[in-house]
Amino acid sequence: MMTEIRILSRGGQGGVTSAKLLAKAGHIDNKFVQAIPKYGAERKGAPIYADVRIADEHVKIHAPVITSNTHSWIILEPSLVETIPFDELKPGTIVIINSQEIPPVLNEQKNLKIGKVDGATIARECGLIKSGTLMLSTTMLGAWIKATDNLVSLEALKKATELQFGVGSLTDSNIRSIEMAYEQFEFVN
Amino acid sequence: MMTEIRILSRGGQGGVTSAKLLAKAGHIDNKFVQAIPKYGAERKGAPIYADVRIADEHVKIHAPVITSNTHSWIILEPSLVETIPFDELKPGTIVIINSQEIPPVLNEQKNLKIGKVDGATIARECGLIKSGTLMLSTTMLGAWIKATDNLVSLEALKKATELQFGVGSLTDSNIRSIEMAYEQFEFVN
Amino acid sequence: MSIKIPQLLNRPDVLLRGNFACAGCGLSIAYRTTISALENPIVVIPACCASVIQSLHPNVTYNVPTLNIAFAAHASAASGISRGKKRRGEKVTTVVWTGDGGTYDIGVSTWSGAAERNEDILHCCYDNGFYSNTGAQRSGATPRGAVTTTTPTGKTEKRKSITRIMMAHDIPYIATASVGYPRDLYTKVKKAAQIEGYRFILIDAPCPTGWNSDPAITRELGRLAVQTGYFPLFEVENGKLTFSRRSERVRDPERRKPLEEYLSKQGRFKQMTSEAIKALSKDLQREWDLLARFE
Amino acid sequence: MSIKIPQLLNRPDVLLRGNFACAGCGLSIAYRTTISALENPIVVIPACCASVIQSLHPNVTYNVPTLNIAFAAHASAASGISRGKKRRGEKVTTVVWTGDGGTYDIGVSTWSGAAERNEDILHCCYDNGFYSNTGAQRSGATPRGAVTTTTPTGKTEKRKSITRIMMAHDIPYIATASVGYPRDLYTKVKKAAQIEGYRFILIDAPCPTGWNSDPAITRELGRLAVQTGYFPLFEVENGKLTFSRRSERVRDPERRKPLEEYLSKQGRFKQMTSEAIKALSKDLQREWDLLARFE
Amino acid sequence: MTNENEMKDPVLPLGRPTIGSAGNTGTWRSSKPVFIEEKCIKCYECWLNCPEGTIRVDADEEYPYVDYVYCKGCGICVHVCPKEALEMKPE
Amino acid sequence: MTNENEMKDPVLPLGRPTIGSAGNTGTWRSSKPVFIEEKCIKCYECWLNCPEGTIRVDADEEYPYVDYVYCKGCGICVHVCPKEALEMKPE
Amino acid sequence: MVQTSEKQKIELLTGNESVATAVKLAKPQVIAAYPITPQTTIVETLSKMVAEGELDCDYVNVESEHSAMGAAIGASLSGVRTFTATSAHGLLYMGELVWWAGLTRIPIVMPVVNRSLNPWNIWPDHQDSMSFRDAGWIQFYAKNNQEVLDLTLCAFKIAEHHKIWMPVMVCLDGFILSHTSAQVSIPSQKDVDEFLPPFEPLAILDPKDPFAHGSLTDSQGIWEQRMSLIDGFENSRVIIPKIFAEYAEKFGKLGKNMIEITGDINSADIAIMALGTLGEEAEQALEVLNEKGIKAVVVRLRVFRPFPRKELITALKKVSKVLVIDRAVSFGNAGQMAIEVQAELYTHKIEIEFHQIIRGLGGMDVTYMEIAAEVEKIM
Amino acid sequence: MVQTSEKQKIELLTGNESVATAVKLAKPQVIAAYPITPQTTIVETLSKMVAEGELDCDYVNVESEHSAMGAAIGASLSGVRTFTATSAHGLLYMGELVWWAGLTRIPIVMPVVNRSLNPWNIWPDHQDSMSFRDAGWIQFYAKNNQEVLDLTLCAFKIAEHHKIWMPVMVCLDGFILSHTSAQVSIPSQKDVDEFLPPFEPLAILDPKDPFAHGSLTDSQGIWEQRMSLIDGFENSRVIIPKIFAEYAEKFGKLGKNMIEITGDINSADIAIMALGTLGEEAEQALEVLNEKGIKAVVVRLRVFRPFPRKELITALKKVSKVLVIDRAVSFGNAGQMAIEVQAELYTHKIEIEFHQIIRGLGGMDVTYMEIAAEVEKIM
Ligand SMILES: Cc1ncc(C[n+]2csc(CCOP(=O)(O)OP(=O)(O)O)c2C)c(N)n1
Ligand SMILES: Cc1ncc(C[n+]2csc(CCOP(=O)(O)OP(=O)(O)O)c2C)c(N)n1
Ligand code: SF4
Ligand code: SF4
Ligand code: SF4
Ligand code: SF4
Ligand code: SF4
Ligand code: SF4
Ligand SMILES: [Mg+2]
Ligand SMILES: [Mg+2]
Repeated sequence: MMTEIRILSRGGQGGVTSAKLLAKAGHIDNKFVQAIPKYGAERKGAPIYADVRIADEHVKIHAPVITSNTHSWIILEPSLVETIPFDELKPGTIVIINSQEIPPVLNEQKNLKIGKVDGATIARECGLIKSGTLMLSTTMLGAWIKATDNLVSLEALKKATELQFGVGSLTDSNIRSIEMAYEQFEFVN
Repeated sequence: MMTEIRILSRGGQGGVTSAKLLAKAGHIDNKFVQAIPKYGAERKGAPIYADVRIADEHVKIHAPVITSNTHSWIILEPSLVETIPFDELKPGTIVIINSQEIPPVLNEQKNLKIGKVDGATIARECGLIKSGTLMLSTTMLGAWIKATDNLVSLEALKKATELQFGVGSLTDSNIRSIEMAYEQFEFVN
Repeated sequence: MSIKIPQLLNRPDVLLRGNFACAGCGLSIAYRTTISALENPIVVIPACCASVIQSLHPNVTYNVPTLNIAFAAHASAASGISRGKKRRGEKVTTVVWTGDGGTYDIGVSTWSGAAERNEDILHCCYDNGFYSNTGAQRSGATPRGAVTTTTPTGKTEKRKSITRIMMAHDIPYIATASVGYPRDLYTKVKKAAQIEGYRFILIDAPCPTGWNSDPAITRELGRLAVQTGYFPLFEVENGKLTFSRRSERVRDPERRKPLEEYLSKQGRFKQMTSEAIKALSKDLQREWDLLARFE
Repeated sequence: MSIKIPQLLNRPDVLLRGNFACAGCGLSIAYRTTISALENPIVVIPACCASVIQSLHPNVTYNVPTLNIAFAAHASAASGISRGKKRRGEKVTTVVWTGDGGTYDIGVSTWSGAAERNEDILHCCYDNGFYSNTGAQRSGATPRGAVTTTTPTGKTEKRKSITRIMMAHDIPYIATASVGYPRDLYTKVKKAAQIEGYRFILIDAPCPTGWNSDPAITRELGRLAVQTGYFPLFEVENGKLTFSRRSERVRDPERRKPLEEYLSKQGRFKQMTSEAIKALSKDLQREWDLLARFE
Repeated sequence: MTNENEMKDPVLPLGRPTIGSAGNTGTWRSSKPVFIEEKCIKCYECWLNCPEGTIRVDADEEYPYVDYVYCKGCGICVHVCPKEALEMKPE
Repeated sequence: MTNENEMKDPVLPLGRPTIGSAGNTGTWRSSKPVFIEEKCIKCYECWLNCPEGTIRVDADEEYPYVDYVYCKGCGICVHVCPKEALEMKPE
Repeated sequence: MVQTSEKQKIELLTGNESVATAVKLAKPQVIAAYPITPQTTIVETLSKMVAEGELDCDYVNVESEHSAMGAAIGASLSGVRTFTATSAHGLLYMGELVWWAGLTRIPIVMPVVNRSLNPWNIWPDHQDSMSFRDAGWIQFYAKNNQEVLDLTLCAFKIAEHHKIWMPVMVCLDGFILSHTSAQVSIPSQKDVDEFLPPFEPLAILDPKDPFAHGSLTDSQGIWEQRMSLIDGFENSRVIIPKIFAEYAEKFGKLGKNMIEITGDINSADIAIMALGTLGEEAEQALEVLNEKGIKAVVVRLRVFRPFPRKELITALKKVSKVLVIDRAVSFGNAGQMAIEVQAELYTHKIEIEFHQIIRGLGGMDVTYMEIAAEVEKIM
Repeated sequence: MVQTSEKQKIELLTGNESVATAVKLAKPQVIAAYPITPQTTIVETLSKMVAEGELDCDYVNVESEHSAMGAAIGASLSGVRTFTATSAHGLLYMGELVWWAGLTRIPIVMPVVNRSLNPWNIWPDHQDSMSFRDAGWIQFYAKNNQEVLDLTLCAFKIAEHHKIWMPVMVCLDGFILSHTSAQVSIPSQKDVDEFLPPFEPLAILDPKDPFAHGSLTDSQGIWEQRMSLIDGFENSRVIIPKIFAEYAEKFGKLGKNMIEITGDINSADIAIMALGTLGEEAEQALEVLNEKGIKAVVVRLRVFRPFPRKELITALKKVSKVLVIDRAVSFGNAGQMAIEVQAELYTHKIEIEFHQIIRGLGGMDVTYMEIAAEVEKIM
């Protein structure tokens, strides 16, 4: 079994870290994992994506995930929802968005499982701001775990977060945001 | 028919020019020619050699002359006679030396045709001195033409000399030295 | 000669909008100001952020002829262009546009050779004090004490004095300028354009991404660098140095803003101890003193 | 500190006799004098006559550990050696031994980088003002007006001021010396050896073959260069320049021997018109004036 | 294929100047500069200092405006305006 | 050959210091420096300036002499001797 | 499920972190490197390790790659273990010294994080390292991050083996490996210390025993050195598998051979050949092909220099078709691997159906599905 | 007897003088070069021509080869005919830009005076140019001074052909050709002007019509350019022989094909393959072999890039044995030409007895007698 996840964000928001954290959580859960940031030449602020693979066996694939195979999408930056190739997604694909409202284009996708969480507010509440930019790397993963019915464990994600940020208040804030997002996430269809 | 000639000298004495001049003379005589300076990393003053091929057809060989094939040797610097691999020379090979006396090692070579000319004195008389060094490039060729019974013509050599040094006193001096050497050369055996 | 904005408003943009630069990028300001000042520029760009912000083939955001070239080949490629265009009888300004890495480090031989031959080239170096394109590694331009990804505990050597090194090449024109003062930059470029031979302009160009500074204060950082004496502005014409007005004004260290005001606004200086700041101050003052010898 | 010959007589030769150098080679004198002054030298040699005079593998005439390396890699290779030997706890003097081509031209980046890092290296450049090894082509060190095989009608650009360029790198020690005065050279090398960091010594080294001069007057040419003001001798310690006695003496142009006396003894200057000589004189005086600013 | 005319032409590495080569970089923004005409004195300082060229001025003597399609929202224009005629607003 | 001991060792590019690596360079000479003991004051200026190291001195306080096997006959020693204790003679 | 052993810990590492981890375990004393995407994080990670005292080593912040390799050569000859790393134009810019190190036998270990050449492009293909296949360097191509670590550690031991004494290039696909995190099992320092003893120089610049290295050499001398280099490669054909095997035994990870065969070659109809990650991607393609009833195997050259002739022929003899996928081109001829495999097949008169394609230039994605489709096409 | 014609004059020229003479006739407007033995006399001769006004051209006295090629690229894109020349380490030092010129299609003509690589050695072998056989350059190897001149002149026309538009390397053996004088027939300026019209740029840096050359390019863009380069080489396979033929018709010297066959291939038992002067030396060996009753031919690749596949196969089909003599090695595998010839034979399933040897490295002399002896050995 292999789960392929794509994370959409802007350079600087934490999408790449998010992918790493999710992979690390999978690793802690004794899964085989890959975190693949797709590097472009873009600079801070440009849209980027990162892929995660979580599998029961060693992953031999190195190409980026094939959109028609994806299991779920995590959207840190709501405007990027426009860039999803909805036609290619298989029915039941999960799409999680950081937003208070579901954007119209998502509402149209009847075959997909759409969910939302107000990650921005959560991150802000938890103080996850660096030079004016919200750090969303952990928050949205909390939502994803809820959405996927603990495809990796919350415990593992918290552990991964601690490994990433070290013991201290930063980790605490992140963990709080994970928990809040886990609580607040909801599917809308 | 191909004639292979090797010229021994010290860097700075004119051995390389000598080879070029001889080839040029052959060229003027409508022969096919090659002049091959063997470049080492040595500096001014070190022993060097240069080869000439004169042939009736286009020369396809690019390797240096093979000593066992040589037709004649021209020795600008008498002490270099020691470096000749006499064992390898075929009988009748001509060896011409710039010297008043035939050095003992040459005298022993009964199978070779040995000749001498006092090129140094001739060059000096003709004023062929540059920064204290005698320029022997033309002189010894005069002797060689005599020794080989005009294997290339004296005329051609003079023409080549003129092409090399331009019209003027330098050419005149060189031509004089050619003529003198042609006159004075003698086989000793 | 002073910049009149209305004259410029209707010039076509040299750097088109919708490019890859980070928000608040100092290099972009430097490029726009410099290249707009030139008639018929042909720009040579080695590897650096400037080779990235032009965006992806087959579209580019530079609106002037541009030759992208290997990192260490800027001034030589420009030599070829400058010679070729003269041969063709076309009047152009051949510009080398490099980062500090290309000028202070890997490309020293190429420009030093071109300077010795006094090629007809305007060499502009936008200086952000490290390799921003590859993720903030140290360069020869990195000041003592600054943190980069290859000097994680702060650089232990002083910043190379590229302007004095240039001066020792006896080229006809050298200037420093800053995105803090685009008018001054523009004026200096205009002046340089009138001169023949190898000319050099060093442009302080804050990099909010790598310096970890607020993009909105790019101009302010440029100004603070001058006002604190961190980055002196001057011109050297045929060997004679003249401090520009804004630097002349802070020649007396007493009249400078405190260096900390500049440093504290940038992540790369965050970890500096007061001792480290003192060492940096000393480097800076020494540079002022050495420059003053050329007045 | 002055050279005492008897002390040296019984030192092993550093350059063994029976080598490939031309008779009367200035480089050989420079090398012998310099390397004899050092304890445990390890010498890095890029492409140049010095890489040829050592003769043919498997025999060499350098009697000290020598690394031959690519033309533009001298100071970097030396950086590696110097670091490695420190790691191993071995005390050596890592020497870069280059011609002017390696220092003024192709290798500027490599030494400029090493100087910026202040690597513990003694960089010696024997300067014959062109590429003697490949048959007398122009280099950055070729003086204006000199004929080389790539400037058949005389070089049109001035000689690069490598010492001022070095000075702008703010390294701890710089000196010029000449095979005309081996004792002075020796003394400077000894002093340099005591200092840590990047040190540079430029050595005027006549090349009878390429200059088309009498091999016997190699020392005399070295002296004339100093006495005519063509090649000023000085030291720069931590930025402060001191003219050496013999040059201090001819600081006043009036007290110099006529430049022609030096030029006329060399084929490479034979074709110079009096105008060309004047232009060269002007270059030289300008260099004196600029150097004097660092006193 | 021995007919030279039928042969393919070389594809050279030539990029042509194009606005928006990097896409609509306005989407990179999280807040945007908003212009307050009343306060503006047409000094064009904002124009001069905008890294992007997204402060537009149609002609001399006219008010500047922002090209929101590409403005990255750096805030420099706001910062440099002497009259507070620009202010940042969240998207 | 799978036995490592039987494998050939690398031939490294190492040259060993050897007098006369370029051959007997004395043969390059067309004239030679000759020493006149009476005039010599043992200042060793000749030794200091000889490019070749062919002015030899066996010990302090002894007279210098020429190693003719390698002396290239440049004439520098003659030129630098303050006492004309050396002179060039044709070979 | 992820296997763990007592001795080794498994961590999530990018390919570049795998390199840095291996280097730290190998304890070089001098590192000289210059940043270039996508090698950069190797440089940065090592800088940090050195700055934080985790790695007791001089890090030389050179001003270019030419100088990086220059410093590496100097350091190695000063008698210490030496490391550098580069990519694409960095490799080209140090090219002169890459040859210098190769032809004069300097045992440096250098990962090349594969990236396409100009015009500027930062994404992976093999044009960079392939263009140095002549230069006297041993070349490894890693298929995943584990192999990156394993091969880097082995590289030191192989480079420094006294019967080899050559530089080694460890090639890893840029981004695909360098920036992708995956699980890597990391041996303990103690075990590595056993596996890789301290640097023992064959020649060292030493004032007490002077020599000149690389001095002017006549034709005969060059001939001898070149023939010795050929011998050295012959030696390496024997020693490399031995060291791989020793490593495999100790750490249970790396395959023992210079080539890796995945699938049952005895029953296979076709062999797929590809380097680096394309090799592992091809392994995945086998599953697709299997479903379609196509019996394929992957024959991956883990070692490209020395070109593993014997192993290759032993394998290819058993199939009737081969598809070679090159990620680089020898312009004016064909893919480099395809050319060399054909030449080898010719030497051994092995007649099989030969197919070659070029894929993935400039970072074009190559998926296992595409590989499977290519195979299908020719079945 | 030496043939002369009215239009051409025959002079005694060294290989380097042949280059310079051809360049003078081709009238480039910018030359940028850096001296290195044995290329030096090209540089010197051209400097002199420029200084004396014989050649109306800018000579850029760059400070290194990296800059020589940098300046050449800039000059070419400024819209003028451009020339440089180098050798050995000079070629390596400019390597990054050699690739730049190759992959971005800059029509520069560059003789490489073949010389061995390090440790220092100034004598000829083909290691230098061979190591750039991948780099997107057309490569010629000249057998004698006449061919040096002929190929150099053709190189300009070929490089600048709008369906090719690529740089061309003309390789000539150091010293053996570069410093050896032999007769060369020189076409008149008028004829050359007809043969080679003025430079007509396909793309020119022009403020009136701006573009960015070589900007950052995504995978797709790189893929297209690489495929186009492959097409360009395909085009050149057709165009090169046409231009050779045109030249031959005009000047009656150069052979018309990318390969030259000497001897009667229809009756031959063995083909000898060698590049450059070794090829002509092998021609001489034919006489020796003939005396011994051995029917041999020389199959010489005058053009190595594009690799002349069709011509090669047409020729080798007719013999039962081939001996390939390489003057360079792809260390860790074999001689480069041998590898490529084998690959080609494999592609076309041509079974002949294949022999390969490496000779002449570091300037080792190779005589026709030695070549003949090698052939005898395998007959
Ligand atoms: C030969 C070579 N080495 C390294 C690189 C990688 N590289 C690209 S840009 C760059 C740094 C440029 O620094 P700088 O010139 O200061 O410009 P900035 O990135 O700061 O804009 C580096 C190291 C390269 N492209 N080529
Ligand atoms: C990359 C490279 N380019 C060119 C050369 C050829 N070359 C060898 S030595 C030399 C000139 C050296 O000049 P300099 O440093 O002044 O030393 P000198 O020959 O005068 O002793 C040149 C051009 C080379 N070996 N390597
Ligand atoms: S990294 Fe710095 S210099 Fe580069 S584009 Fe971003 S802000 Fe500008
Ligand atoms: S050419 Fe000049 S520097 Fe070189 S060895 Fe001869 S005299 Fe010395
Ligand atoms: S800077 Fe402010 S006042 Fe000046 S033009 Fe812009 S908006 Fe108006
Ligand atoms: S916010 Fe920045 S990009 Fe936008 S208009 Fe203002 S200065 Fe320009
Ligand atoms: S220089 Fe003259 S006096 Fe002095 S030691 Fe030599 S020979 Fe004697
Ligand atoms: S002639 Fe020259 S080489 Fe001979 S001893 Fe005197 S100085 Fe030395
Ligand atoms: Mg920078
Ligand atoms: Mg020199």
